[in-house]
Amino acid sequence: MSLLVDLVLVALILMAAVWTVLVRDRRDAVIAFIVLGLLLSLVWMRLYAVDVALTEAAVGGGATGLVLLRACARLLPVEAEGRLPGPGTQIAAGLLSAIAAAGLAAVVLSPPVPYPSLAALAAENIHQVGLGNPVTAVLLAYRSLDTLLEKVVLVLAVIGVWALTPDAFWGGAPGSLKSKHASGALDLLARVLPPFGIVVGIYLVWNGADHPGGTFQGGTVLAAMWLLMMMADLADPPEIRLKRLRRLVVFGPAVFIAAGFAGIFMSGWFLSYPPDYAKPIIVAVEAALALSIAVILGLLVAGPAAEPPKR
Amino acid sequence: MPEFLYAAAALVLLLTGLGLMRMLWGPSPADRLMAAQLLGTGGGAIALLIAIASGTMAIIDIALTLALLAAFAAVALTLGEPGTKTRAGEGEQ
Amino acid sequence: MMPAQVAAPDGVLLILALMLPSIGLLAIFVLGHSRPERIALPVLAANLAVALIVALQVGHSGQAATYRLGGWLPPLGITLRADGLSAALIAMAALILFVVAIYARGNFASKAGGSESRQPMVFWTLLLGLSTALNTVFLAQDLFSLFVALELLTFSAVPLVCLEGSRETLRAALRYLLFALAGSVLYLIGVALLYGAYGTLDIASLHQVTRADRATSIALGLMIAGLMAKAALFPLHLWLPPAHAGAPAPASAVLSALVVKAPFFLILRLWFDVAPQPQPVIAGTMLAALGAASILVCSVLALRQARLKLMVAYSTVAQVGYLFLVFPLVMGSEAAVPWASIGWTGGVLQLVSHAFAKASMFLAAGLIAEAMGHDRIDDLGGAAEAVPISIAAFALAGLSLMGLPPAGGFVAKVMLLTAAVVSANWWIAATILAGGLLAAGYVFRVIGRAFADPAGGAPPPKAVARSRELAVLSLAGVALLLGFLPLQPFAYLGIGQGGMP
Amino acid sequence: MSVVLDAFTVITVTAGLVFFLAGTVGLLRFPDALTRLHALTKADNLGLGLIVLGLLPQCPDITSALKLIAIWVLVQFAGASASQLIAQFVRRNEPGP
Amino acid sequence: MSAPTLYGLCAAALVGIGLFGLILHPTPLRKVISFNLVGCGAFLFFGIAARRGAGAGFAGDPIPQALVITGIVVAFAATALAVALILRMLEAGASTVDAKPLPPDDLSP
Repeated sequence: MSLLVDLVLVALILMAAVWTVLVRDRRDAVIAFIVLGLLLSLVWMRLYAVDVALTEAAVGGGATGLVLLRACARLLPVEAEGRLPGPGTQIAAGLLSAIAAAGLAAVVLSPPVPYPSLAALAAENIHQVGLGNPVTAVLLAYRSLDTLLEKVVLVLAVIGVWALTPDAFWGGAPGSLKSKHASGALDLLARVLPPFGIVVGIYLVWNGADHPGGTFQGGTVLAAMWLLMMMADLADPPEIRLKRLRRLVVFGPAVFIAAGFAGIFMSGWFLSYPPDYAKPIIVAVEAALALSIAVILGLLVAGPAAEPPKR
Repeated sequence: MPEFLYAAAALVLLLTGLGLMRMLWGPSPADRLMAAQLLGTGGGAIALLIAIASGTMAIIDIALTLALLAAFAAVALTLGEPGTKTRAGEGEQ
Repeated sequence: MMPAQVAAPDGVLLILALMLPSIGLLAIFVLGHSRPERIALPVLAANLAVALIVALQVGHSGQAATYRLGGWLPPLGITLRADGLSAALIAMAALILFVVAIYARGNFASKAGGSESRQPMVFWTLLLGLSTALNTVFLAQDLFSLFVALELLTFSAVPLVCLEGSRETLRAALRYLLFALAGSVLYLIGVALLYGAYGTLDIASLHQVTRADRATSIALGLMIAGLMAKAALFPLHLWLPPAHAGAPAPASAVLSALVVKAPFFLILRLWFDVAPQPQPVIAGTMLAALGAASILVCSVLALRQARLKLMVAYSTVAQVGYLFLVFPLVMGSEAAVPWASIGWTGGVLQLVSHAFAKASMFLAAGLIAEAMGHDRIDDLGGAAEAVPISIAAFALAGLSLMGLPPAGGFVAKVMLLTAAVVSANWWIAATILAGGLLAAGYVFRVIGRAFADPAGGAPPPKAVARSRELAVLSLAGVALLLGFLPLQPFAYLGIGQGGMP
Repeated sequence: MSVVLDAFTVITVTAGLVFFLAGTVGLLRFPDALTRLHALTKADNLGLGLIVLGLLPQCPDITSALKLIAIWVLVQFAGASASQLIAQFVRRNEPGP
Repeated sequence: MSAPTLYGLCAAALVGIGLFGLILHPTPLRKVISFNLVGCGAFLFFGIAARRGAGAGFAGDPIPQALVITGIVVAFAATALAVALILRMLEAGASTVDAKPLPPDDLSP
């Protein structure tokens, strides 16, 4: 019976994906992609990857969708939809993609037996980091270097987006996100939802140590609330020269790196945690990271500065 | 009981899917705006049904996130609306 | 799993190689300082010191230096490892980045007391970002960490391309980003399939267990295809010339010298350390054929460019093509292990000598353009008088590209040529020779114009700082010095290869 | 006791499903965007409400039950605001019905 | 057919559909969306590896799950950067953003 859910889900996903690629209108493609993101979060749930499902719901349904929709709103009057290539290219592209998909499908259909897994190894060691959620243990302990470098990627992405600021506007604020049409409903939503959202965000971060959830999921929800307030004109996008803002961006990565070096002195290795204090250290690092992620995601959506700094 | 809840989840999914198709094909942009809305409620219901059916309470948090962000997506969608002209090309202020 | 061993001091240096530039870029970002080069230069100097010490220690001990992050053993944890090749490459990258930084003070030094301005802040942070990225690419032993490293590279490199902000550079940057992202995602699919097949992403562990089956071939095929797009191998090279030519000179130098080498290095790792041996001959031949096409097509295109920087950029695609000749040459050699063959050594030497030569060439092109006010090759008359040292550096670096003695490129190309002849790959030998001739054509065209009389009515050339010219010359000098290496496989590059300690 | 609770769950969830069905039929059949919106919000929210109500007795702990109720409240509120926004959008973009 | 296999086939299809869009569409925004589709497929491959590797009391192997979370973050950052570039390019006055090859003289030094 539960396989029925899977079959329906796969059918819907394929429909949304085909729609995303084939629909003529750009904005319809984005909407179909958002729908796909929400459906995928249900897939992750069916795969019992709840942490990923939360991330996909927050990012796919929230952040990515907003970025793409903003782009559509600004592109529509300017850019033509572009002309598709001729039938020869289309057929060649179709063939190439079909071959790739067929090859991948063949791999899926012949899994190795027994299926390799690090689950046992992850379970054996989890007591050393004092966490209940194995995914958090991977992100913050076993493979913490990836997580740390990914935070550097995020800071570089902020710099990369800011790099697109016209010289005259450097230091100023990103363009307003506010909706062109004032609306009481939006205003109400942006006043009532954020308190809920902040509680949920903090809950997800806090809960992430032992249950599904974690920094990124919580941080994204927090970012969504900030963006909602910006869209309802209850908060202005901050000027990019602000020291306070930049400290918030760097805070999480800096705490993480500091914890890493502290590990060398406390237990011998960079990014190792002394077993007795592992959990509090990890939770502290996660909290700092969630704050930075919320700010970074908000800034990435807001984009480069669009007005000169105020004196 | 789990079997019943799974079946209910599949049915909600199917109905949501039908609704989605309607939205995507629907004649007006507003129909597409409703798609995210629909997935917020439908997706939330499916997540809750599966959470209880499979006994994985953590899945409730997914429903919570979906519910929270469904409204967000609706706002984002109205934000994504072209301010200067409609799809048909007539001017609008 | 308690930490199984005490951290060796050389291991900690590997951490510093990753963290120093990261800390530097965070510091510049958070301080909003008006003079970011004051943070970046010392950090890059320290980074150079770290890289050199690592390289010396590896040579001294004759063993690879390793570090297990958090004390976790693979396959659960991530290992950093500097074998002979990695150590040589991080030293190369650190040296080039440092010299480029000295040169770039002329482009991106900000005025004292002013507020932060865009170009210096972005340039210096991203230069440090590149340093982190390259060190991670060369040191990480985990296929997913390498994916993150590739993304670090992309996110640092793309905004450098459009630093100037003109429409054309923005377009070039966007195209670069799209190619890079497509490459990344193909690589990522391969990583997923390998994990599904073997349950580990650690290169040393994979080396032991990979089988020649369908999943492995498809995974490696996708990863290599993605990396080819990032390394601008023909016919996926279209993004490179406008991107590298549009960036400011110091950025172009780093992009051409170092950034395109990272994906090639990963292909090398996948080919020799991950893929089940022996490799199918057809795959190696295909890579080499694409490399040969890169050499011939892009050398001809370089000859036809009107702009100096575009010419140098096309030359990059051609010179990267040489690297891909390695695969059939190693298969055809009789050496017991790849790194004992002259084909492999020649390829690595080509990588290093091209890095120095091309960095020098792009920086020289930048100075020439600054002095003359343009970079139209046909109107370069008088450049030899205006910026003699830069023209000399350009010529010396050109020797390396042509493969003439005594340049490093000469030794590299002779080794590749010998390997081609020994393994009876005559078409490869012919391509190497033809590529050399074409390179001579485009380099001499520039030198010839530079010594011509200045065109009447041209504005007088501007002066450029002597220190910057010397920086350019020093890089060309290193490329030249590499030419005095003996024509044989080096034991140093073999340290720690093939899963040995 | 448990049989009674199970029966309650089956009945309420089934009623919820009927509302979802009604909503979907409305979406498919109603002639214009505003009426479709009406079908969507009313039916779905009632449907979700009934499903939440039906699932409450099955919750193993009080926290989950509270979360379920919170989700329902959230969807009520967010759905109402969102449909306001969509209705305003419809009014701006389409000549009145 | 087991659920992971079904979703694995779905992932393969997503990659195929996304690649098709990546090659087909001339405009960069559509290419970015297609890139995200391929990315979703790639993540799903990790997902089935996780589910098939369930064991030791976990419903899934946690390592691939963590990798996906990192991957989603990076893909989002890439999307944001690409979109910012596209918008900036329009502001800089490009009438079209089709990825046509540049004429050689289009670049100033």
